[in-house]
Amino acid sequence: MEKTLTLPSHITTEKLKDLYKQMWLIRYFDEKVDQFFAKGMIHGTTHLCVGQEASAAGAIAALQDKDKITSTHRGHGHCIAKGAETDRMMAELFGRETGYCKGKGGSMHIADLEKGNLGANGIVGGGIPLAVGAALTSKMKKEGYVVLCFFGDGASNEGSFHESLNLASVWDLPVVFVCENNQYGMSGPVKEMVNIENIAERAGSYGIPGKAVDGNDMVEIINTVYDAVENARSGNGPSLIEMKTYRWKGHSKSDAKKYRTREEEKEWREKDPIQRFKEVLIEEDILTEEQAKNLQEEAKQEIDDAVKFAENSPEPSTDTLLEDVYA
Amino acid sequence: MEKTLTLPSHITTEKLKDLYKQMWLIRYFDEKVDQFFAKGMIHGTTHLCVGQEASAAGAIAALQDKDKITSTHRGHGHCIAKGAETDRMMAELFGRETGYCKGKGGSMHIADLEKGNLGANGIVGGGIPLAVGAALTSKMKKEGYVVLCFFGDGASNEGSFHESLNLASVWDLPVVFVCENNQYGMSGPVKEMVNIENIAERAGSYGIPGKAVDGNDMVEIINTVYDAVENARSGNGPSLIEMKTYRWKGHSKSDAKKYRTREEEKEWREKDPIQRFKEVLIEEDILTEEQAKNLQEEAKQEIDDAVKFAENSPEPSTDTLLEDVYA
Amino acid sequence: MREITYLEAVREAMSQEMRKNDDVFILGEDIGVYGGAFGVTRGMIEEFGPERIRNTPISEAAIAGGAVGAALTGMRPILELQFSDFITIAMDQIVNQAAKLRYMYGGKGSVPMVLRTPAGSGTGAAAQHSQSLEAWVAHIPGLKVVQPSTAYDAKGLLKAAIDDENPVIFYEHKLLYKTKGDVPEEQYSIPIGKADIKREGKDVTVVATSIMVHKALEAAEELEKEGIDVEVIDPRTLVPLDEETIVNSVKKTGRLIVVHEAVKRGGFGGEIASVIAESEAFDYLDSPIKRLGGLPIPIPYNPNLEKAAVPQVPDIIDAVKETVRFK
Amino acid sequence: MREITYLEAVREAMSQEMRKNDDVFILGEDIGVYGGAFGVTRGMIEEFGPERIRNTPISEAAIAGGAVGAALTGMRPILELQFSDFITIAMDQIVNQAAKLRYMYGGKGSVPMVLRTPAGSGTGAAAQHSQSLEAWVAHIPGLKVVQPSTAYDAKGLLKAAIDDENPVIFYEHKLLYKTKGDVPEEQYSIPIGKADIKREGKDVTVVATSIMVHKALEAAEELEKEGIDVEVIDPRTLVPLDEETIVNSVKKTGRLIVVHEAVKRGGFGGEIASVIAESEAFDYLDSPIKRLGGLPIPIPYNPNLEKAAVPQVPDIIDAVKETVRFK
Ligand SMILES: Cc1ncc(C[n+]2csc(CCOP(=O)(O)OP(=O)(O)O)c2C)c(N)n1
Ligand SMILES: Cc1ncc(C[n+]2csc(CCOP(=O)(O)OP(=O)(O)O)c2C)c(N)n1
Ligand SMILES: [Mg+2]
Ligand SMILES: [Mg+2]
Repeated sequence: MEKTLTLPSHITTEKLKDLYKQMWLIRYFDEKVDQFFAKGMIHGTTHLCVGQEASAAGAIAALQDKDKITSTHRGHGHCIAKGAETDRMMAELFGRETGYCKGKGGSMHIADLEKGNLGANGIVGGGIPLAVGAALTSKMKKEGYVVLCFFGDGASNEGSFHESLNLASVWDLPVVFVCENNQYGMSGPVKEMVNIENIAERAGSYGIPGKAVDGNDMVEIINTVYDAVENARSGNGPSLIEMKTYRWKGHSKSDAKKYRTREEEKEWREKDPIQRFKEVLIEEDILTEEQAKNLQEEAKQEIDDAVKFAENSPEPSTDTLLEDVYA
Repeated sequence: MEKTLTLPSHITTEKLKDLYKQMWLIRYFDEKVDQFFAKGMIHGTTHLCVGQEASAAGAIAALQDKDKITSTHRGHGHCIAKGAETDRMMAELFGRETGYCKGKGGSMHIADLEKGNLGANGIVGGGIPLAVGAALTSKMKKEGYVVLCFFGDGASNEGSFHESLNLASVWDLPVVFVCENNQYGMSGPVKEMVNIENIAERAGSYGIPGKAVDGNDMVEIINTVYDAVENARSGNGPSLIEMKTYRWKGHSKSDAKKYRTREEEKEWREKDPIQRFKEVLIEEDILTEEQAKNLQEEAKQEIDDAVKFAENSPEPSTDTLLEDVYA
Repeated sequence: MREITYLEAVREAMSQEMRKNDDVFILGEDIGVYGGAFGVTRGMIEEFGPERIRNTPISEAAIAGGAVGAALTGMRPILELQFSDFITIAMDQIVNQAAKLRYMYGGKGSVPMVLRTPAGSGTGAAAQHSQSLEAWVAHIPGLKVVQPSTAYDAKGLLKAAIDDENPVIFYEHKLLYKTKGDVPEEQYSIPIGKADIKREGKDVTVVATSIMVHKALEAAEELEKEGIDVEVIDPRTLVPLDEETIVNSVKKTGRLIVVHEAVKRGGFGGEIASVIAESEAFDYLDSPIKRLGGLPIPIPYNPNLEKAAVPQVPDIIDAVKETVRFK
Repeated sequence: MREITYLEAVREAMSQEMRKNDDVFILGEDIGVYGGAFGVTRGMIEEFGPERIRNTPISEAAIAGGAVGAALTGMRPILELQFSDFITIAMDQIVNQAAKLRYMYGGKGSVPMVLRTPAGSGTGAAAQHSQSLEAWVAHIPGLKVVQPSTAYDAKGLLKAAIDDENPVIFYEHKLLYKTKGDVPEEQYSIPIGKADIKREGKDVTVVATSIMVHKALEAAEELEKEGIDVEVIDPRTLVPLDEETIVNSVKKTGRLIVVHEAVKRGGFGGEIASVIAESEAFDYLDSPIKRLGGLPIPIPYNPNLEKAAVPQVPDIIDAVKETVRFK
C-alpha cells in the first residue's frame, strides 16, 4: 500500500488511521457532552467543536511530541489531539476527582502539561500571550519546541491578538498562530465583526506569513501547519494560519442559533471533515470501508468507556478546596 | 499674490500665515517648557514636540472647527493647533488655578472641550477608543463632525489600537487615525518594535485606507488629512495616516538619548518642518522673509506673555481638592 | 403590582428609558438577536434596531473606551460587559479614563455611562467567569458602584444609573436573573446612595450585598425560630455608601455582620466594617464585627466545591449565633 | 555595612540572581540602554545582553501574558511594568491567568514570575501615573503582594520573590528609589509573609505600608517629644499578611492606626483593620481602630494639592494623638 498523498514523513499510514479514529473520538466526545448537558447531567457550560475536528486533529498532527499548544474555550478537540486521555477529560466535565483538574477546572480549563497542552482558556484571546511566552522559553532555553496557538475568529479582534503577534514577530519566536474561523463568535458573524475577507491577512501588520486554508481539509491543514511549524523551528519566526470551518452546534449549551440559517448549517454539514478525510483515505487505499467502520466503532467504545469511568469516579472532597492555590 | 499650491479651499493665504506662526507658537511653547523643567520650575514630567510641529499644525489645519481631536502625552502642539490659549496652557503646566484644568491635570491632561480637543492622555493608546466613541456620537446624532485621533508609533503596538481601528471600521465611523511616527517610543526604536516598513500598512487588517506621508511636510500633511477627513465626513469610514517625523528633544525631562546617535538627530534637524514650510511660503510669494520674521517674533512674544500670565496666576486652593470628581 | 423577574426588570428599565431618550443606547457582545449571554436584551434589537442595540466585536477595551468617548460627547451609553470578569480587559478605560477625565480636566466634561455586568458564582462557569470584583471599582474615585438584589431595586437603580452624569458600574448577579418580585410598570428611580432595610430586627445587623441579601433573609427566618431577631440591610450601592442607615441600625442592635460573595480578603466588607468601627456606632458594639466572604481561592468548577467557596445560609446562621452569644 | 539606595538594592537583587540563575530574565518597556523609566535596570543590558534584558514593545497585555507563559514553561521572568497604573492593561493576564492557572488545572503547573512596578504619588505625574492600586491584587487569591519600604527590605524581598514559585506583585515606591540604607553585599532573603517592627513602642501601634512607614517613623519621633511611644509595624507583604505580629503589637499597645497612601475607601487598610478587629486583639482595644489613606479623588497635578491628597506626617501625628486621648 503506497501513499500517493504528499504529507510530512512522520505522517505514516498508521498515523493516518489514528487520525481518522481521533476525529471520531473528538466527535463522539462532544456529542456525548452535548447529550449530558441537554439532560442537565453536567454542570456549567461547554463549547463543542463538532464539525471542527479537522482543524484540531490536522494541525496537531503536524507537530512533534515535544511541541506545545495553547487552546481555547472550545478546546476538547485540541486536547484529545494532543494526546489526552478521554476518560480523565470526561471525568473533569463531570467534576470528578479523577478529572484532569480534579474537578476544579471543568471544560474551559483542562490542561495536560505533560503532553504539552498548556491549557484551554475561558478568556477569549487569553491564551495567545501565553503561547508567546512559552515560545520565548523554547528560544531562550533552546528547547527546540514550537508552540501552536489556537484561537477563534472572534478572538482576532482582541487586543491580546495584536500585541502577541507583534511581540512574537519582533522577537522571532517559534510560535504558529492558528485562527479557527468558524464564521461566528458567540453569535457575531465574522463578516460583521471584521472588514476583510481573510483574517490571515492580518499577518501583514506584523511582517509575518499569513495563509488561509480550508479548515475541513485534513491534508491541506497538515501540510500547511507542518511547513509553518518547521519554519518556526528553524528560527524563521512566527506565522498565522486561518482555517475556515464551522461549528455544527450552538455556541454553548443554550443557543437558539437565530443568528444563522438552517440552510447555511446544512451546507456546512455537507463539508463534514471526517467524511472528507475518510474519502481521501479510501481513495488512497489506506483504509477500507470496513476498517473505517471499525475505527469509528473503537472510538465510540472509547468514549462510552470514558463516560463510565467518569460516572464511577468519586466527587472531590471539599477538604481539597483550599489546596492548589499556591505552589 | 496667487497661490499655485494645491490646497483645500479653506486654506487661504491668511490661514497659511497663521499656520506658520502657529508652528512657531508650538516650538516656542515647548522650548520654554523645556527650560523651565531644566530649571526645576515646573513639577512633574512633560513630553515635548519640538520638531513635530507640522504633524500637529498641518493635520489640524485640515479640519473644520466643529471637528474634534484626541491627543496624547505629547500633546501641546495638538492643543495649540486646535485653538487653545497658550497662556492658560502654560498656567496649567505651572499648576495654577487659571490653567485649563485648574492645576489638577498638568501637561498630560490638558483638554479644551469647547474647541473640540477631547484631551491629552497619559496612557499610551488610551485616547484611541475615546476617539472611536466620539465618532460614534457624531454618527448617531448626525452631527457631521469628524474625529482626528493622534497617537504615536509606540502606541500602535497597544491592543487598544487594534480593537479601536477594527471597531471604527466595522461601524464605518467618521474618524481619522493619525500615527505620529517619530521613530521612537520612550527609547524603543520603531524598527525594533514593529516588523514592517510603514505602520500605515496596518490599515490592511481593518480594510481601511492607509497612507504614510512625510510628517515634516506641511503641504502633504494638509492635503492627505483633508482628503481622509472629508472622506470620513461623507460616510466612507475611517482611515489611517502615518506621519514620519522626529522629536528633537529627549522623550521626557530626563533622557540621555543613548538609544540614538547625534548624527541621526542632526539629519532630522536639517528637515526642520518650520524652515521647510517657510521656504514654501516664500517660494509661493505668500510670505516675505521680513513678514516671516515678524510672525516668528509675534509667536515668541505670545509665549513670553503666556509665561507671565502663568507666573502671575494664583495657586489653586486645597479647598478645591475634593471638587470635580463627580458631575 | 405585577411580578416580573430581575432580568425583565433590567430590560424594562432600559427599554422604557430608550423609548424616551434617543441618547441612550446599548453596546456589547452578542446583545442583538442572541439577546446577550444571559438573555437580558432579548427582543430589544427587534424594537430599537441595530443602531441602538449595537452588537460589538469581542474587543472589551475598545467598546468600554468607545462608551466613554460617546458619553463624553453627549450620548448616554449602556455597556453590557458579558461577564464581569472581563473588566480586566476594559480596566484602563474604566479606571484611567472614565473615572478620572472630569477631575483631570479640572471639572470639565462628564461621562454619563452605565457599565452593566453579571457577576458571581453558582453557574458552574469556573474561575474566569464567576468572580465578584466590585471591590476594585469601589476603590476608584470617580466611579459609582451599584449592586441590586431584587427586581424592584434593579429597575429603579438602573433608571437612576442611566440618569446619572457619572460612570456607574452596575453589577447584576447571574443567579438573581430568574428571581421574581413586584415591580411597578411605570418608570421610577431609586436614589444611588440609599440603603434599604430588607428586614427589621433588633438583635443583630446583617449588612449583605447582592445575592447574599437573600441568603441573609433566609438565615433570618431560621433564626427567628430560635428567637433571634435579625435586621438585614442591603446597601444597594457601595459608592456612595449609605453609612447613616448602617450606623443607625448598629446603634440599635449593637452587633454587625457583613456578608458578601466576593473573596473576603480585600473585599468591600473590610471597608464597611471599618467605616462602622470608625463611626459613632463603635461605642454601641457589644461584640466584634464579623465579616463573611468568599474563601481565598479561585471559584472551582465542581458544584459542591463551588458552593463551599462562598458563604451559604448555614454560615450566616452560625455567624449570627456566635455574634449574639458573644460575652 | 555599605549604604546603597533602594533603587540600587532592587537592581542588585536582580543582578546577583541573574548571575547565578540563567532562568531569570527581565522584560519590560525601555529597560535596555534607557535603563527603565526610573533607571532601575541601568547598566544591566550591558552586563546581561539584550536576550536577558528584553526591551519590549508598548504592549502591556502581551508582555504580562508572555511572562506568564514563560514562567509556566520553566523560566523565571521579572516583568518591569513601567508604572503600576498600567496594570489596568495587563489585568487579565495577571488576574485571570497567572493567579488562577494552577488552581484551575487542579494543582498542576506553577507561575514563578515577579511583576515589579513603581507606585505612588509625589512626582507630579498626575492621575494616571500616581495610583496605589495594591488593594486590587491583594484581593486576588493566587497572587502574593509585596511592598518594601527600605533598601534592605527591597533587596531581601526581591530575592524571595524571585525564588517564589508563585506570581508575586512587587510594588516599589517612586519616592523611595533614592532613599538610602544599609544593605549587605551578599544575597539574602526576607521571608514573604513576615512583618517588621520598624520601631518599638508601647502606646499605640501604627501599621504603615511603603512610603508611609517613613512618615510614621517621622511622626513617631515628633510624638516621642510629647511622651507618646509609637510602635511602627511595616507588614512588608500584604499577601500573605503577618497577622500575628500585628495582633501581638495591638495586644501590647491597645491601639491601632493603619496608614497607607492608597485611597482609603476600599483600600487594604480596611482589611488590616478588620482582621485585627476580628482577632483576639479586639478585646485589648482601648480605642477605635483608625485608618488613614488617600482622599477619594484622582491624584491632582499641582504639588500642594498632590501632597494634600495623601496622608502626611501631621495627619499621622493628629491621628495618634486622637487615638491616645480616646476615653
Ligand atoms: C474576553 C472575553 N470576552 C468574551 C467572552 C465570552 N465568549 C466566550 S466564547 C465567545 C465567542 C468567541 O468567538 P471565537 O473566538 O470566534 O471562538 P468560537 O467560540 O467561535 O470557537 C465569547 C464572546 C469571553 N469568554 N472572554
Ligand atoms: C499604557 C502605557 N504604557 C507605557 C507608558 C509610558 N510611556 C509614556 S510615553 C511612552 C512612549 C510612547 O511612544 P509613542 O507612542 O511612539 O509616542 P511618542 O512618545 O514617541 O510621542 C511610554 C512607553 C504609558 N504612559 N502608558
Ligand atoms: Mg468563532
Ligand atoms: Mg514615538
